[in-house]
Amino acid sequence: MGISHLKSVIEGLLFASGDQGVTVKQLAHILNIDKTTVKHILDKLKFDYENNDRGITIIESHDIFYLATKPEHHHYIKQMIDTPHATKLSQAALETLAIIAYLQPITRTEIEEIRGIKSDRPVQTLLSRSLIEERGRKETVGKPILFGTSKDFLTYFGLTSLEELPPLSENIEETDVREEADLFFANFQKLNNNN
Amino acid sequence: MGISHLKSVIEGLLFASGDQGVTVKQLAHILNIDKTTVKHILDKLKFDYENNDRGITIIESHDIFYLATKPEHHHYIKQMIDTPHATKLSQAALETLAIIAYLQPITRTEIEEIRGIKSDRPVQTLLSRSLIEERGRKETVGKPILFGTSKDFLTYFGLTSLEELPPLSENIEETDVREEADLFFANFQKLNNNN
Amino acid sequence: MNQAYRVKLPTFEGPLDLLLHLIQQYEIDIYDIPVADITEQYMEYIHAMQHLELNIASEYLVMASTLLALKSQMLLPNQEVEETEDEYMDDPREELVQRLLEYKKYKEAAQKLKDHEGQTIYIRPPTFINDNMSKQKVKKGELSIDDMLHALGKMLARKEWNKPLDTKIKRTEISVQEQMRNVLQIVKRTDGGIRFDALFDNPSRPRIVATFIAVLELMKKNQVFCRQKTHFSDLFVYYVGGD
Repeated sequence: MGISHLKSVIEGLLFASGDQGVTVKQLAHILNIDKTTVKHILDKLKFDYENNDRGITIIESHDIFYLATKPEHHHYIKQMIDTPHATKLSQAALETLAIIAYLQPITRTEIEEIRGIKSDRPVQTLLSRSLIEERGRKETVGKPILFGTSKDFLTYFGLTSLEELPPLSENIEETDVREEADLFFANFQKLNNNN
Repeated sequence: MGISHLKSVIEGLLFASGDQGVTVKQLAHILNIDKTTVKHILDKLKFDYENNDRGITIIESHDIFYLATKPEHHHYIKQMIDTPHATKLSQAALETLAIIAYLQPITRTEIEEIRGIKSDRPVQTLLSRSLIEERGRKETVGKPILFGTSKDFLTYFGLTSLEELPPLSENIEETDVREEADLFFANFQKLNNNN
Repeated sequence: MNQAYRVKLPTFEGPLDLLLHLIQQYEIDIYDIPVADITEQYMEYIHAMQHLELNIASEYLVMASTLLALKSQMLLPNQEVEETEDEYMDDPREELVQRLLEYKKYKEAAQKLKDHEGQTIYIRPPTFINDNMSKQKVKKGELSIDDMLHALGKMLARKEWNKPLDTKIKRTEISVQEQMRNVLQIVKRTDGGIRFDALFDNPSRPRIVATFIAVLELMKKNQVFCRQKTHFSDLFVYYVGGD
């Protein structure tokens, strides 16, 4: 595989790695080439991205490489995020919100356990959109922050109280499991029938 | 702002919009330029991405543009991202999807006329896998739901736009059956001639 | 949910598919179908299915009667008339041929799509700029709870991150995928369905959620379905069976 092909695959891998990023070791492994070549190609890519007709760049943190937008374009990107089309919550944010709504108060780590994926971004989004808020700290190691839904959450979903939610939510300790399961399903059915 | 600067900002915006994508209208609004210029720059970007040292490309689904990896790199990216054995589509689902892809927007009854068999289940499967989505209602008796393909349809099959769908097989002369089919074919032919 | 009971004829996607199969098998010219022969073959197939006590989709029976009607039409005396171009237009088979050709076109297109399956293109989630992002208040009723539940369901279909060598992410102990397999296994084992709440044997929070989402997802995938005899009575989960 020639250098330009390698470069294209590495750009694709960097792109697809998203927020998780990718290490030199991983790239070397996937492409079956040595780390020095990977580093060399990353340098080439970085150089390409410096050109002022390019809008992306490579950032490196703790040996993990990510693609990112250029800081000088943040003004435009912020504008895009603020336009109506983009205000729709992402799939990740919706998932996270559903989990928080059902299981509040809940820590980020607990959310991540359920989603099976890092969730700091969606939590951040939900916080910034005032859909969730901090609810004190959990009395465990590290005293992690607990999150719950906010008043705006109710407004957003056109609810008058949390009780109107398909509740796996607040009374989980007291509710017996069976009852809860029935409730879940009753709600799910209701939703289904609405379709 | 010169063309190369515009190009860089548009690349950054496409990148930042992620799986939400961005429309020509939005880009024109954010950059305060006319839509024709935006389209022109998108074409330039697409052209750049065709170079074989590039690993990203632009895909378009229903007038929304997204940055994406190239289909030919799927093998490498799969090694990095674990796609938990996404069950392959059944024959019924594939047939239904093909009909929707070529004749969209189309109602379930119209699909069933072509397949000669009830198709509620494959339609349901395709909806739940987000390969198709509702595209309004048909203005006939009962106002049936119209279905069309989604962006996930394109990404699932490694297509960058609906125009990349393979042309339907010949013996088209007889197709007085559906106007749409003819229309589609005319488009494919046009495309083919352009290549 | 009654489609769960409708048994599909093996390997055929409906009467048109079966007819195309017969046409191919006997190397028949699609524009000149020997109606009597093909009707006989078709009926044989239907009878075999009936013999096996398989529930035949009504569309197959409708086609059977269409074929029988065609057959008798073809036997009418005006068949003696020499076949001319004009005659072709009045061919009683014309409509069926058109339907077969139309269906065939999309069946072939489906095959082409199938060849593309797995050539996945990846798109990344949107980027957010954390620094001084303005708090964007949301508008009433922009989204429904339905959307939220839908997102939960979709969560499973999503590609999961293959834990890289140096990741700091702790993997979930109860994955929904795993729970889906568990639920499916339990439901498969019980012929008469299983009480919905019996699936929630382990009352831990993450497991309840995982199980709930698992059932939801299995329903969406048409692998299980749920029945409730009357309102507020116990719910039962049933296995749908092969796709």
